[in-house]
Amino acid sequence: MTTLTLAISGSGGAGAISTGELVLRLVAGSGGYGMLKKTFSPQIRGGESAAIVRLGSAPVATIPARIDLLIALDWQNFARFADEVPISADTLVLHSGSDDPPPGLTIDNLLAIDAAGIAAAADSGWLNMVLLGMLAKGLGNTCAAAEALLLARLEKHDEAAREAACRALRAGFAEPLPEPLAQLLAALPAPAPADSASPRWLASGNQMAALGALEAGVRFVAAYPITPASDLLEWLARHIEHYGGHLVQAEDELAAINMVIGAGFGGVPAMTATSGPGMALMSEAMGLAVASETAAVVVDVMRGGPSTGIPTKSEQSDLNLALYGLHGDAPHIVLAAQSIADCHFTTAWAMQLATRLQTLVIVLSDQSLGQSIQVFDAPGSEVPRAVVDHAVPAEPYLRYRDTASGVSPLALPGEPGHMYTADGLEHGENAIPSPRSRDHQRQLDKRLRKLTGFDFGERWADLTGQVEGRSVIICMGSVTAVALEARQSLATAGHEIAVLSLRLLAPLPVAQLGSLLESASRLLVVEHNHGAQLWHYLRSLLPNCTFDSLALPGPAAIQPRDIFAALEIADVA
Amino acid sequence: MTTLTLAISGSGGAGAISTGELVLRLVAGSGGYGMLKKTFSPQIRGGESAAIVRLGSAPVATIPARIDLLIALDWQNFARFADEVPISADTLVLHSGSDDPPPGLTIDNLLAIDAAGIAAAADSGWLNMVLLGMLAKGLGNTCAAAEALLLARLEKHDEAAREAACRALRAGFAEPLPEPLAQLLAALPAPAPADSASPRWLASGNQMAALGALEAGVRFVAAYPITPASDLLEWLARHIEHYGGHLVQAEDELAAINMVIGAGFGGVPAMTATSGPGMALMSEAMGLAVASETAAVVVDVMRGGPSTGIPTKSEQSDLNLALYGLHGDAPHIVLAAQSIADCHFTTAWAMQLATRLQTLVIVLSDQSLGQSIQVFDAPGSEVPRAVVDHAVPAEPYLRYRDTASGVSPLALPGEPGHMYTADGLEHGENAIPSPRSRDHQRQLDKRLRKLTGFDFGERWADLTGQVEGRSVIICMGSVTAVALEARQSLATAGHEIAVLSLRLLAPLPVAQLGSLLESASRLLVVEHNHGAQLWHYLRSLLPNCTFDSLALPGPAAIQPRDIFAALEIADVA
Amino acid sequence: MSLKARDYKSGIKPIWCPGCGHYSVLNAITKAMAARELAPHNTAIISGIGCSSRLPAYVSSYGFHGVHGRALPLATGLKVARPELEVVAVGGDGDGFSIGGNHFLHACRRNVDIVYIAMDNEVYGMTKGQASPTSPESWLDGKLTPHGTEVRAFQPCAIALASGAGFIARGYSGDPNGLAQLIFEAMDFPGFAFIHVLSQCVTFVPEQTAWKQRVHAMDGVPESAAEAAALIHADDGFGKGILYRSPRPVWPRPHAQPGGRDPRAEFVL
Amino acid sequence: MSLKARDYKSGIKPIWCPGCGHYSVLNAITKAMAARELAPHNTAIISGIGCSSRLPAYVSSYGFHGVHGRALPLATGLKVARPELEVVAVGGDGDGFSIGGNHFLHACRRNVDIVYIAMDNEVYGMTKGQASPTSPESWLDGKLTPHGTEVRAFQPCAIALASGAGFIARGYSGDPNGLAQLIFEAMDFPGFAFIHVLSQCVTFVPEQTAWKQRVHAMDGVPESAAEAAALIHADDGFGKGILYRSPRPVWPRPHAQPGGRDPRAEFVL
Ligand SMILES: Cc1ncc(C[n+]2csc(CCOP(=O)(O)OP(=O)(O)O)c2C)c(N)n1
Ligand SMILES: Cc1ncc(C[n+]2csc(CCOP(=O)(O)OP(=O)(O)O)c2C)c(N)n1
Ligand code: SF4
Ligand code: SF4
Ligand SMILES: [Mg+2]
Ligand SMILES: [Mg+2]
Repeated sequence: MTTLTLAISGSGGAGAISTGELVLRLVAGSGGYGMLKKTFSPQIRGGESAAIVRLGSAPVATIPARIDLLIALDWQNFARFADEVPISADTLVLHSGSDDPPPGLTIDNLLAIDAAGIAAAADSGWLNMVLLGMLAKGLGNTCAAAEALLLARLEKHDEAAREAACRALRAGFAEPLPEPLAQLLAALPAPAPADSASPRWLASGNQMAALGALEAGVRFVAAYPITPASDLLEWLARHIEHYGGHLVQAEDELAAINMVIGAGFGGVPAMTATSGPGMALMSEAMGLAVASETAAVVVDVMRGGPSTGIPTKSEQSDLNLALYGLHGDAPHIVLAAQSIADCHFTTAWAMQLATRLQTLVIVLSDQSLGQSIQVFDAPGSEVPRAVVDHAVPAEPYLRYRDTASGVSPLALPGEPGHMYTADGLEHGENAIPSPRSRDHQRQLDKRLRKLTGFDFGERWADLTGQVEGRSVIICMGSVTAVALEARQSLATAGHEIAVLSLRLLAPLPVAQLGSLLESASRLLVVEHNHGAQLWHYLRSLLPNCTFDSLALPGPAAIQPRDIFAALEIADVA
Repeated sequence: MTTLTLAISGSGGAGAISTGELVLRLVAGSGGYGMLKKTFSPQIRGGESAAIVRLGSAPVATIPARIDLLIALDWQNFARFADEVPISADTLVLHSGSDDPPPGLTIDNLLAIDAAGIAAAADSGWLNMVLLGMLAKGLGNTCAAAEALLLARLEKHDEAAREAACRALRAGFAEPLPEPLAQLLAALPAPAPADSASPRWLASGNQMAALGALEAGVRFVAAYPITPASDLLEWLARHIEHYGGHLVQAEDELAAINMVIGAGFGGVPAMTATSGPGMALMSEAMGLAVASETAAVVVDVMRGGPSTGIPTKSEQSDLNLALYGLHGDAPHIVLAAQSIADCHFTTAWAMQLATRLQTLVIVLSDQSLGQSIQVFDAPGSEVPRAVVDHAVPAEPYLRYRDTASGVSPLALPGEPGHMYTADGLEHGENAIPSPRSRDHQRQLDKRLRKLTGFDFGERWADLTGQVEGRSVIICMGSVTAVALEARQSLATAGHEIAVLSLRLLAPLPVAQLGSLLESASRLLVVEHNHGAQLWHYLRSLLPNCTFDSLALPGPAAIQPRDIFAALEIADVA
Repeated sequence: MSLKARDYKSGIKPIWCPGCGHYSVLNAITKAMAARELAPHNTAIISGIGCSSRLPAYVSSYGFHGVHGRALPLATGLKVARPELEVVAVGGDGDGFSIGGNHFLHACRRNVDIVYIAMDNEVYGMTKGQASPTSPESWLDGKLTPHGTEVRAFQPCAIALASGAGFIARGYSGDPNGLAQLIFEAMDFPGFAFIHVLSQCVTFVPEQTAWKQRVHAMDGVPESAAEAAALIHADDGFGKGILYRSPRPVWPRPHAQPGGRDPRAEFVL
Repeated sequence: MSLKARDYKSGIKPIWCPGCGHYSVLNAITKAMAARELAPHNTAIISGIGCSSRLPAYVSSYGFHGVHGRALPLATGLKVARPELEVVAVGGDGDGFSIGGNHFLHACRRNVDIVYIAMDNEVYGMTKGQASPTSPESWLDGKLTPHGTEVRAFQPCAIALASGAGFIARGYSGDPNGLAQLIFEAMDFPGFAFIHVLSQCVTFVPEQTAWKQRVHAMDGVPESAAEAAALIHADDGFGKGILYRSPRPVWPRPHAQPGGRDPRAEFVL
């Protein structure tokens, strides 16, 4: 598939991000696909930002390392993006500001466009809209389509501003396109006509997780803001009240998780979202959810660690914490979302599992899934839903009864005759605290059994390709899209591999996984962290498999070429 | 070795524990050895307690499941101890109170002694001291020796009380011993005359850890009370000021660990002690110690988990949290103390490693090590000491310089010319925050290398026995003594096995361990938890070894017979 | 058919020491529940960890014995999610003012309609006698503070007032009827209602039996925060009664009615 | 040879938005350091996480940029361990009064000799505009609170007073000289000294530029806590100056001289 990757960068207020979003919407509007990744300097405002947009005629799920077109609205501190917006000899650089490129930068294909001049001639200051106009034309859109999007975007601006922006847009559209730019843009094939049967969405993973939560039945959210989970929460804050739910901005993460457990005890599906430092603070109370057998969902949108680390960038280094970070023997469920769209299903499933199995479910997402926006085929209307149908308990009511499934009968406050006190102290079946070995053993066995004995169904992993005799890449989260892309390139070059993306990390379906992988010729675990956490985890549970490891820390994204190198395959484009 | 195990139980205020301690001191005073384990009902006072004392002529390090002699000061709620003080057909039960044994209890050898009557006749209410007098005589001690210990113990009581206690003691000593009791006590061989060259101590693991910390140079402690770590802290609270140090009772564990990091940043060796729930709360800040490269020691005296669990009982289920419970890639050091006496060395070593490698060191102890008291040969005066000798940094001073060893030059506040800001945000070598891939990679590599590249020397594990061709038990903490006892019994029965007790759990010395274990015939990992946490950990790092697992949760202690069964050896006594 | 106080006891035997003040608090709670004719199954008693925090299991109602210091967030989550329940948080001075201090501040501000009963014995009972935030500066028996805490004692009522609590009262375990009345009023109050209970620990601070001589009634309920501040400030910490009562809007406030918007719409291209 | 204020700048360029109030706080700190002739290497500035908490790196001194909400414990550990250093904790309203609220209470009580400068912009700047504990109840732009927080704003000075702080002052980023003077006095004060600084966030709460019109000087330093309580209570939250000043014994207090006891002795049989 031919795709086009453009980066739009500029200092604070220059509008790089919104220009990028408009380009993406424009292409999506005419049936195309694409993805946008935002990147910011550490400065809150007045700092630089860049939107990296990849456009294609078929679904696009990764941002490549190579930029085809860089549009520099200005060059202020551009150097800070050097890692993320690498200019190569092939990159066409569109220099549209009045300042000069920084001295250290080698630019082979520099094209100057006096966007400010064109805007000024149209009696406007919106030089980024001049560029949008030019892109719209080059990408084969009508000016009216671009204008409609722009007006929707500027809804809250005053009339004068909106008109000025539109004038700039039209002026840009009217401008003759310099040949190299025209050529580059024309190379993007026209998308197939939009298929109205499967509508497409534009959204981020955080939005999809929030929607999934809401649709699964989450009616209580308590959280403390943290990058990159805040926007997930912000979306919920605007929507949950329309479902009769509540979002509490807690004083800290300790409060947030305990509020969630309180609501869960009340029978209301409840969750929180956070990132590494916040989840670390929740560790103690997550153990309470396990021991008291209360449903609770924690979404961890992972960022660079350890400690405060690199808050705005993606990494997958909280896996250890998610799997093992509770004191005592505290089995719980850990899921990983596989794509931006899948944040929807996986979060909803998490809430369903939490209520069905009365326990803690951690959902791992990552900054790249959470904050990139992407065009994808809309999910169906079937969504896993929370289950709070508690069987009428037998008499005498034993809250922590040792059942065959391991799931004990749950009474909810408000039900007469079944009062009990939930407890994080070890207890007998009757919920009364007990320090006895036999009660401890029985409850430990039960809490483990309800997870290991449960049938999680088919969605424990997504397999693409055939395993037998082939190399299999095992991964999770945002690495999945990279692995799938690598798989396609390899297939084109005549190498068939499979990609197994794990959605259910704990309890790991060891038997299924083991038999699935048996016939593979090679197993490569690819993950976005330094410590090879997934690799170690798989080794501890599947000692009969030999896993190779490709573990690279953030913030740079893993690229298909890293996978080719790890597989020692040289002849791929 | 012939040993004698007696349990003394009674309701609150009956003096069961202090009677047990006096018996132990008495035996120790005449050159014997022994160990005492305390057990309490959940009630704070007025509840029952029991002291289980095992006496021997050579060092004693475990409490067996079989009780030779039970002295019931009264029978109130005795049933609560049923698990821990099992009465068998061989147990001689000395019924010394006025109430009757509980109906459900089968007692084959019941002996009634009217201790209250004897005390009353001596014009005293101290019926427990009557029993001490009888035990003193039966164990071959002089009455004067017992009286001296008693008086030392009652130092803070008034004259009248002390005299009344002594009268009861003397009356008991004067009482003729019933034959079965006399026989039982006489079976304990007289100890070898005390060797003055190696003095013996009586102490708990918590006391030894506290002493080790102090002797290693710990001069700052901040902590929040929690069972079973509080007494470690209480000991330090009384002693640290004499060393010019400070102990801060913090408002919570979050404050405690951050205070420790603050002191460590100031160059003062600092630590905290806690148990599972408290360490869980420290998770986020422990990551700060790792990322900012600040020395900090956290002692976790493990108790039953998950959540509040079983606070007063022993378990080894915080291993996962200690190894993996930090967000991001956060390599750090995890040590485990091997015995009550070894709490001294291991805690001191932890502080030395923390300062030398500028990182977090977690020391795992457990309630059984921490709160049992034992007679052991006094440690030598050589103790690992904290190292805060920071080489004069090169110019320009780079706090986080990427050195060959991975250890960066550390300047301390107060030193002119080397000011820097320590940071948990990712940073360049110059300590300035940086979100760049290359800085992240470099600091991640460095923080890992300083651990994996360090020569930890010989103390990484204690090996008893020969590995070649034999079964090897791999364990840590209080399980070590059980494994060693099992090894002796097996040797007596003609089976030779080896015991490897791991002191350095992370970074695990994989190469040494692998080559050490290579020639073994069988590897059995024995641990006191439900999830086989150590077993999973070893599997993840040593995929070429085949480990068997014996994992049993608390509170009941693992017994040698559990090990025999796991090794499928039937013919051992 | 109305229930008696004793019907609100679960029958589980408390682990408390004989003479512990917490027994009286338990009695006062069940009395207040009976007086308010609460349905046991519509009531939830939520706690943290400590001797005092063992209370929920002793009441015939729903309960949650959570982790140390987090009773208020647990109760907040439950009440916001299930507003029709009567939610009462209970715990000790260590639980509420040391490890739980932040939640206390923010619960006072947030004003969710729960009752919070803090049983203050100026000590950590459960962990056997360390000083708590309310221990007198010069109390020498704290096991971690051999010279006394040398830190100013925490003033629960002053903090509650400064944080915005609308109902503040002080009770005493030696006066369970008076305490029951305060709990009754607290349950009646719309919004966060805080009751500071002097509840003696006979085991680690036996000298607290002398509290009997020190407690005294406060008369008149100040209506303005300024008056209350003056009153609380001037008091010796042993004044019983309602120290402040002034309702504010309860959180959460009523907003949008459920329904009406399809959140999927905003993603459709 | 005495240093000028600018000599106390590290030269690292702040990440702050143009016009952010935190620049003025930085200037005031370096001015106060110069006025007190502090040796840069004997000073340590300790912070949590937030825009405001980035400050330490901008000062030429030792510094620690810790985790969110824990500046005060970090500073406490350092000062107790190294009493000869001048230790200043800094941070934002979210850092200090939301996640760090408990440490604030207990630092006020504990009275370790550190200065604490809280830069209050009534918002979470760094995470892009959520409400903070000090946000006005009806501020509608908080990203998690679309109807406003509907929660009573946190009163830092009232809480500090109720918690026992001996030095309480309020400064304003629009008046860096006045603020420098307050910092000077706070450093002079023996014990915990709290400065509440109104420090505007031009990006997320641009209306705070109107603070210029609202701030006013407070005259006279109340000497009794009761007077201070009345003053703080009556004030609108915009009064600048020292609001309370009353030294108490500093923690830790001097006790046993080092040496004299061999702790090994007690274990020998
Ligand atoms: C996170 C955590 N830290 C510490 C403890 C240990 N702990 C249990 S109860 C308690 C204090 C109880 O004191 P308080 O709340 O005053 O109750 P009281 O026993 O005096 O009624 C402590 C410190 C714990 N359980 N969890
Ligand atoms: C444990 C944890 N939770 C949340 C965050 C995210 N976070 C970073 S700064 C901040 C708030 C900053 O607000 P404030 O302290 O008022 O500083 P300002 O940016 O306004 O100066 C938050 C919530 C974090 N870093 N760590
Ligand atoms: S220790 Fe104190 S608070 Fe705990 S039960 Fe006993 S008397 Fe009550
Ligand atoms: S976001 Fe606000 S607080 Fe942060 S730097 Fe910008 S103006 Fe300052
Ligand atoms: Mg208490
Ligand atoms: Mg702020």
